[in-house]
Amino acid sequence: MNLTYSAVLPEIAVFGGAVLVLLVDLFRRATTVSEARNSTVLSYLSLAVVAVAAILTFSSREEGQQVLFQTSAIADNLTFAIRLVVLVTTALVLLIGSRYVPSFTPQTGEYYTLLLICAGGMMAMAMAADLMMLFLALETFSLSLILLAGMFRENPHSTEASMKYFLLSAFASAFFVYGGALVYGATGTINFTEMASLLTGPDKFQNLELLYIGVPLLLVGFGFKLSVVPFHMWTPDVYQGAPTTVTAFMSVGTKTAVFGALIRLFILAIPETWNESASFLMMLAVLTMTVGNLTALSQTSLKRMLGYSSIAHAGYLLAGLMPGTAEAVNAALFYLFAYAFMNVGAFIIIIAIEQAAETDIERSQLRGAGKKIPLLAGFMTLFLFSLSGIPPLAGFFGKFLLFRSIIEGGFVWLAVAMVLNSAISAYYYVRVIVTMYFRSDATPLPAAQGTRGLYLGMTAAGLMVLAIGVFPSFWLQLLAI
Amino acid sequence: MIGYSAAWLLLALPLAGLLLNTFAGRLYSNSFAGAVASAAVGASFLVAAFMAPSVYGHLDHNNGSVLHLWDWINIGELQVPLSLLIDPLSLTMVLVVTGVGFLIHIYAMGYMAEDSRFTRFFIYLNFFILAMLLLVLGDSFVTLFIGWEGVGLASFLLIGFWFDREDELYGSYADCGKKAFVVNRIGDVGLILAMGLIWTTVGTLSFEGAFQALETTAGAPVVLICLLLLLAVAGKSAQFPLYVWLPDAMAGPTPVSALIHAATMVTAGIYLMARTNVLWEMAPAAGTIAAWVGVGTAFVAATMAMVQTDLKKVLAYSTISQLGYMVLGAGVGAFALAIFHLVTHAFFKALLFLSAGSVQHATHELDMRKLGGLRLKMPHTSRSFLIGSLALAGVPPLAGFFSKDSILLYAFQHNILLYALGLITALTTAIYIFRAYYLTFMGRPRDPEVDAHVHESGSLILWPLWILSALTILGGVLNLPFVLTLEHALAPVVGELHPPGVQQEILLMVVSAVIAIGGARLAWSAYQRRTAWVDTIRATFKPLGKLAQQRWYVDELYDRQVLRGTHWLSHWLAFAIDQQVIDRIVNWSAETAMAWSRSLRRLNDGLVPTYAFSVFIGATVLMAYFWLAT
Amino acid sequence: MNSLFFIVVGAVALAAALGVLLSRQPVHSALFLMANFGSLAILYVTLDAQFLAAAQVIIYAGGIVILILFVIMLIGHEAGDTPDSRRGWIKIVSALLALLLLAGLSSQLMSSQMTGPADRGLPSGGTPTQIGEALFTRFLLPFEFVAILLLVALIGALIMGRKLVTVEADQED
Amino acid sequence: MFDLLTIITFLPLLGAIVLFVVRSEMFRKVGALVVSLVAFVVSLFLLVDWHPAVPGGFAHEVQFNWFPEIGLSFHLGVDGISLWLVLLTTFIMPVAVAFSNHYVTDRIGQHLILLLLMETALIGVFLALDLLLFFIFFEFTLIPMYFLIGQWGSENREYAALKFVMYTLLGSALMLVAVVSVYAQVGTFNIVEIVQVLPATAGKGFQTLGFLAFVLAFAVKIPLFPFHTWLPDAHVQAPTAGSIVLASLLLKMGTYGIFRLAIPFFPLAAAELLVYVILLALAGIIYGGLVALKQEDVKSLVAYSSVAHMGFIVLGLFVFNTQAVSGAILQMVNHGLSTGALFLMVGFLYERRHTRNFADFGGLWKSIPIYCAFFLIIAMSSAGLPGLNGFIGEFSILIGTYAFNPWYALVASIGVVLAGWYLLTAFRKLAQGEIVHQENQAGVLPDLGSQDLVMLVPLVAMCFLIGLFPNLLLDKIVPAVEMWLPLS
Amino acid sequence: MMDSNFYLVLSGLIFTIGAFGVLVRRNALIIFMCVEMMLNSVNLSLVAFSYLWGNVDGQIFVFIIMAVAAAEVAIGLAILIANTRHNQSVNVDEINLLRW
Repeated sequence: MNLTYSAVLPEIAVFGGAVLVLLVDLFRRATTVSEARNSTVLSYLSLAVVAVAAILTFSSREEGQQVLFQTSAIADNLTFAIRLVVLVTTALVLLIGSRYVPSFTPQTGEYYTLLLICAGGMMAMAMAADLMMLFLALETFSLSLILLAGMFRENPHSTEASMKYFLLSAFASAFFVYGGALVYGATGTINFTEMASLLTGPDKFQNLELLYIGVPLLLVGFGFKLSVVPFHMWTPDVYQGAPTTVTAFMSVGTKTAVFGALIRLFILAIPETWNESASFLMMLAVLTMTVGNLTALSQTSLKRMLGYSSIAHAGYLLAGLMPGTAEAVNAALFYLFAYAFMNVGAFIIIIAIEQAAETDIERSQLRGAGKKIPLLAGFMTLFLFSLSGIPPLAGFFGKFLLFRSIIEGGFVWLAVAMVLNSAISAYYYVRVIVTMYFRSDATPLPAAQGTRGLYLGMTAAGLMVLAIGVFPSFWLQLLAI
Repeated sequence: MIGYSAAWLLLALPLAGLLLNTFAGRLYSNSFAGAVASAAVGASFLVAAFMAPSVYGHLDHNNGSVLHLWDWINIGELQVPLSLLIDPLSLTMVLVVTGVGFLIHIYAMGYMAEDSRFTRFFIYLNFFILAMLLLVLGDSFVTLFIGWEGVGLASFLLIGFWFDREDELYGSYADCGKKAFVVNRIGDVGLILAMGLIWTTVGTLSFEGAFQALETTAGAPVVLICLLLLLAVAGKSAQFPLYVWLPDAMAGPTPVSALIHAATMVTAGIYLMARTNVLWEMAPAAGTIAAWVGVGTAFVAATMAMVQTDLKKVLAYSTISQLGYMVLGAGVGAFALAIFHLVTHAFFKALLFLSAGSVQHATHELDMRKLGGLRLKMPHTSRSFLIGSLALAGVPPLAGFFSKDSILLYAFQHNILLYALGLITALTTAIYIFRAYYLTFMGRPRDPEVDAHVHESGSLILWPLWILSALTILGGVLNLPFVLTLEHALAPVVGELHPPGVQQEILLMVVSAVIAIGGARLAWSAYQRRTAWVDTIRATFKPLGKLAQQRWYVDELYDRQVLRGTHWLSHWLAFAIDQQVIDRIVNWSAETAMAWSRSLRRLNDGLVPTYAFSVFIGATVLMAYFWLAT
Repeated sequence: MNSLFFIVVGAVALAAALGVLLSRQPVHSALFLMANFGSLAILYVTLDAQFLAAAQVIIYAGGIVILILFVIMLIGHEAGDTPDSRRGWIKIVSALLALLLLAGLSSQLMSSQMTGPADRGLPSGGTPTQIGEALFTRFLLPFEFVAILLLVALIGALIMGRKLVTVEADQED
Repeated sequence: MFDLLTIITFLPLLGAIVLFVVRSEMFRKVGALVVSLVAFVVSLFLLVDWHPAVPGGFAHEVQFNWFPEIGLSFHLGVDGISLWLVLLTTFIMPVAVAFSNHYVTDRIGQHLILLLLMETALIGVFLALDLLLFFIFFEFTLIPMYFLIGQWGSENREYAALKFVMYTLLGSALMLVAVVSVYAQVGTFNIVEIVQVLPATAGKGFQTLGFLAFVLAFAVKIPLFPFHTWLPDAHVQAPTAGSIVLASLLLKMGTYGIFRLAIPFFPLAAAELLVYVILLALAGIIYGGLVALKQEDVKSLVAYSSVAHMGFIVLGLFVFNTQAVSGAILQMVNHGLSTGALFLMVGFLYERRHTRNFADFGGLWKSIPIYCAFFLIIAMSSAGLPGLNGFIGEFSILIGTYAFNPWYALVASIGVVLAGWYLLTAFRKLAQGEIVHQENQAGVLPDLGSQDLVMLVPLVAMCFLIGLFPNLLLDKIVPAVEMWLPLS
Repeated sequence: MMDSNFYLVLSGLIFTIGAFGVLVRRNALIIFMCVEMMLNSVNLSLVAFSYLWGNVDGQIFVFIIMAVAAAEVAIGLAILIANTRHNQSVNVDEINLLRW
């Protein structure tokens, strides 16, 4: 029997690393050390783990596509891309957390462990080649996220976010797994490739009825994780309640992982169902971006605003995937990659300004940032412009690629909806900049508590936002499936 | 003997003076600046004078000589070189402009001596001369248009020269300038459109080219062209209905009124008509309209001049009315005579204005109700004014007589009604100008403290008066009946005239002479002797007088309808439409988005059941879709 | 006999489910839940899933429900829900939607004619051997993965359960 | 790589980066000025070696791939039309920089950096031969202008800045759709190729929609009536340098885009819809003129005059004959100079008196004659007085329009009258009349100093130069126009 | 042998009841139980399918789901407890600090 480990090595590395971190933390606890120091050490350790995983990821890419473990895992360029984005995000979040984490939990070890496991689960989403693995990966990272969201236990917001997230995601995954069951019932297999052959192959089977109640239920699960309207409502609450590093991590990681799985299952394995559902998902996509953007307009809390904006971005991505072509997929991957930097970047500034014992800041708290903390403000501006898709930053090319695939897919009105939305979205992004630069009055800005790691992460993200804009071609080729 | 190739000097000299005074003006004394300016103009007069023989000399080679300066605008078929046309017509104009201009420069040096912005005044004057010369020398409509607008700007600057002054007669002087400029621009629209039409029809804008082409192209819209030109003429030469700016233009210093608003600029329209005589001959209909406009203006203006109390205003309206004669002349095809009258008018009207100026200089008062009896203290001035008046009234053998009379002669040929109206106007003219003369110079002083410090003006002011008086008296020589020097000189440009029978001409001469003298006599008994029987005449003409008092309601019409209408409209657009409608719509759309946003965020009430509910809805709808779709 | 058996057990399962839904006391719901699980376990047996039946009884009935009961004792013991007038309409709408969902499901389920190797059932049944073999060969990776998941559960319980020590955020980096 | 065009484009950006790094105030001031001047000098080299392959063709061209996957290439080119707009940009920028150097004190460094960024973006727009590249530069101009208005603007700046950005973004949103659709149709972003291929291949419906999308985007930028309401706000609030750049350069992107893209891409639709566009343009001419008459704020008067003048340009562009179009192109430059100069004048006044209301002035001709003289000259050039630059453009537009349709010409020439009217009204209110406020007394209110004249005189000189020798520009513009006109 | 479609319908019924329960009940614990019930109904259909198709995949899936369910319970209950530290009730209608 075929047990090629090489292709799942990155995941293995991450999970192993997680356990390692846990143990290290354990031993360090024996000799009492300060939380801050401990956190710093562990964060560097986890960074090392991520680095190893990244190396393995690249090396596994060399070996090209392979199916292993009796077809329950698959490693190809898609897997690579998703892993890369997730790892990048993890690295950024690790960098910025070293000082921030101990400010909300004494259990830094557990935090880093869970973060790594979560990353592993996300990576596994793209690696999964059958429904079972998919479900497992999904649950792994969701449960870890739920826990991470609740780790700021003194803060009622945090626990509340965690609980809401838990109940709803359990609810949603019930639908998901039911869908999986029905698909299995329809095809008699849980393996994507076999499904594909069954759907297209010579002996086409007839149980479309079952398939077509299974697929929508699966989509409910995906939709929930991607916070597609109307499954989106949890998003702002959880984003606002969770510790900001966690929010940053989940805002990008979840999208990446779940979109990876979505692409794997619906676009690569069983595109028939995708085209079948396109005309409906399109409406959802438009609804999603519109609701997200419109609601974000009137938000005063930054994290909540970014939550709604991330809903909108999910809408763009979904819209971009409509054509179901390879270009569309590449566009989505490129976008996710860009999104990782600009979105996490935006959260970094929030972290820097956020005070202890709060999980959120109001826009008004940024008043005069342009004068008092020009560096942070400058980077924030960069990220926000990129998010609103001002050329020639990363965000612009991301949107543009999605956009082109949409139009070449022939969904012009969808494209129209998308551009109008991104124009509207500029309003709330730009308004933050207004607050930072054009409002010098009122409350004194809290001293930014930046660490070396934080500035490093911020600079890296900023440079990448520029680099992706200047050399888009390179990154697209790197990520293309 | 200078060839036409030196024509550029004509422009260069005033320009030099202008630049010198602008940039070096503050380095030397006022009087020197004045000298520079006058010298510049005088020099270009000399140049013109020297050119005269060669230009008037060989009249056979008819379509003058063109001096090409440089290519100006070349866009595809639109080729507009910047070049000068020197022919008898333009040279005549040049001589008048520079000649009279020079005299007035001299005069102004005395008149403006105390003014704080002395140098600036002469800069403007030079600028005006420059523009005016460009106007008359330009060989294409566009080149002419440069001068056309240039003189407009000059008149704006000079009318508003005392931009800080304000009185009940003129209101704010600056506004008078603005009014002049804007009204002129309305006329310019005609010229622009005419150019558009000409270019579209024949593809060239140079006079020669355009005329030849238009003559050859069948069914060319000549009438329309002429009417558009007539609009321009009405604007510049203060014809009905655009004459309203000229009376206000008197706000400017008197030399300005003399030079620009009597002698030269306002006659640009006449020049334009003469220049485009080819077109008018092709479009007699337009000519007739012009003639009627002219004579109508002449009459209306004359009646208004009748009732003015301000000396300069009398002269202003008289100028309008005289311009009306010229337009009449041009309208009936007697272009040469129009020009002739233009020249003589330049002489005697300048004379009149300068005399008035001399009065103002001495008394600082032009209200005839306060003046009177100046004859004794200002003999020279009053004498020259008298000469001017006689000329204006058309008393033989002064210049005015010949020119006006010959125009009437051709009007008679053309249409007896035109002639009649012209004659009445002539009578009126004689009356109002002598009214002015008597009230100002005869009788006894009405206002002691005005009378107190009256004194004769200085030589700088008087010399020009004398020279102009001479010209006024002798001006007729230019075109004596049956000699017709000027006519022949201009013939190659504006074409030969066909004089009527001799006896008819004699007859009409006598008539108008009688009319003129009669008018003067009437005025004498009306304003000097105040005999009773005049009152009966007054009574009969009371309604007309009232009408004239109200300026025939034209200004009122403008103020109430046009001006107020425009202001109301622009106010309405600016505040009602722009801010309340258009901008409101823009902001409204933003507010709507916000409103949506606020109501949408209410949906996220933070309750798990609600969220689960929406998830459930989604699931059901998805299922339903697939269920129905497949 | 089979169908009768199915109907009886199925009815019990349904009843239990309704019990969970309707009973006001959480404790009762928990007990109904246990009943529901049990009845399902029985149905597994009829579908050649002996091992799962056992697992069901052990994990769910034995583990999960007991855990839930503990927690109820700990926190959730106040009687049921506060009757909620605000979203009364939601109840009705959700009922309707639920019916729609059900209709959709069942109609599709009934209409789908199964073309597996026909109702043979598993040749050798879902015995522990069978399951075990499958688990350790074809489904090794998922099986390994479960371990991770359980680790997460462990840590989670640890984090969330443990008493709070106040954070001392010392400023060194 | 180191082509003349690339250098011209990126020199200011480079400068901006250097200035960003170096923190010294003094260095930044000098540096910015030097950079902008050098950029101007370098751009003059375009004039020096000007050998288009074909008359009216592109004299310089440079192209290398940027993002081949989406067909985006860094493709610049200059012909007789873009040449003058680029020169205008590099000519105006030093003035703006100099003004800020002299009068702006608050965070001058950032201010200058933004100006330089602006310059790069603008030059990019005028040089871009790649549709997407054009769009990128076009959008990028928003950022610097947004900060210029928002940070150095007057009391209501926040509102103005947001309005400006949102209005423009929404306007250009649909244009992006059109851009990509065009790419989907033709398979290239190369403007020249598109122009050759698209009109033939694209259907009527496609052309109409595409045309509308493009024109909407540009109409907002120009701004064409009734999309103009952001302009007065932006101008009134913007700092002087911002106003100058906005009026003399930013607005030109719209008209340039219409000429270079909208019309040649979709000739059918353009021919179909030009009536409506022209009607809007005419409406703008009259409307702008009338509304300008009633403004109490000098800046907003100039802003509305811009609406009217840009209406003229649009009118010229849509009258498809050489005269009108060339006139329009020339008029872009003229408007850039005159209106730029006007805003400069207003700036001088504002920096001296910190008010822009006509009510606070009057009689200035007594106290600051030099200022008033310049103001009058510039006003006249903007009112289209023959002998100054404004006339050439207006005249040829009017002539061309007349050939196209006399009635349009008639309406437009009413605009000429209005122009004279409101500009003289402005002059009347500022310079003439009695001095009513003590602050305006001679001695109290300083007249233009030498460093002011240094900024002002070049502009005025150019006004005269173009007015007297327009062929200097026209002999490059006309061939290019004749090259592009048949396309439309 | 019973027509296995009825197993599926039964699971569908239970699933729907569970879902309905989640929507209408306010006690977090009961909501949680309903979710568990939904999962179980899924298990039932999986077992039925695996019976139909005669392969063991379905049963393995069920096994996995059980494991997941166990994990969920552990975590979920822990979170519920942790949450009561801030507000004593488990009534989800009273837990909405985060909203709008």
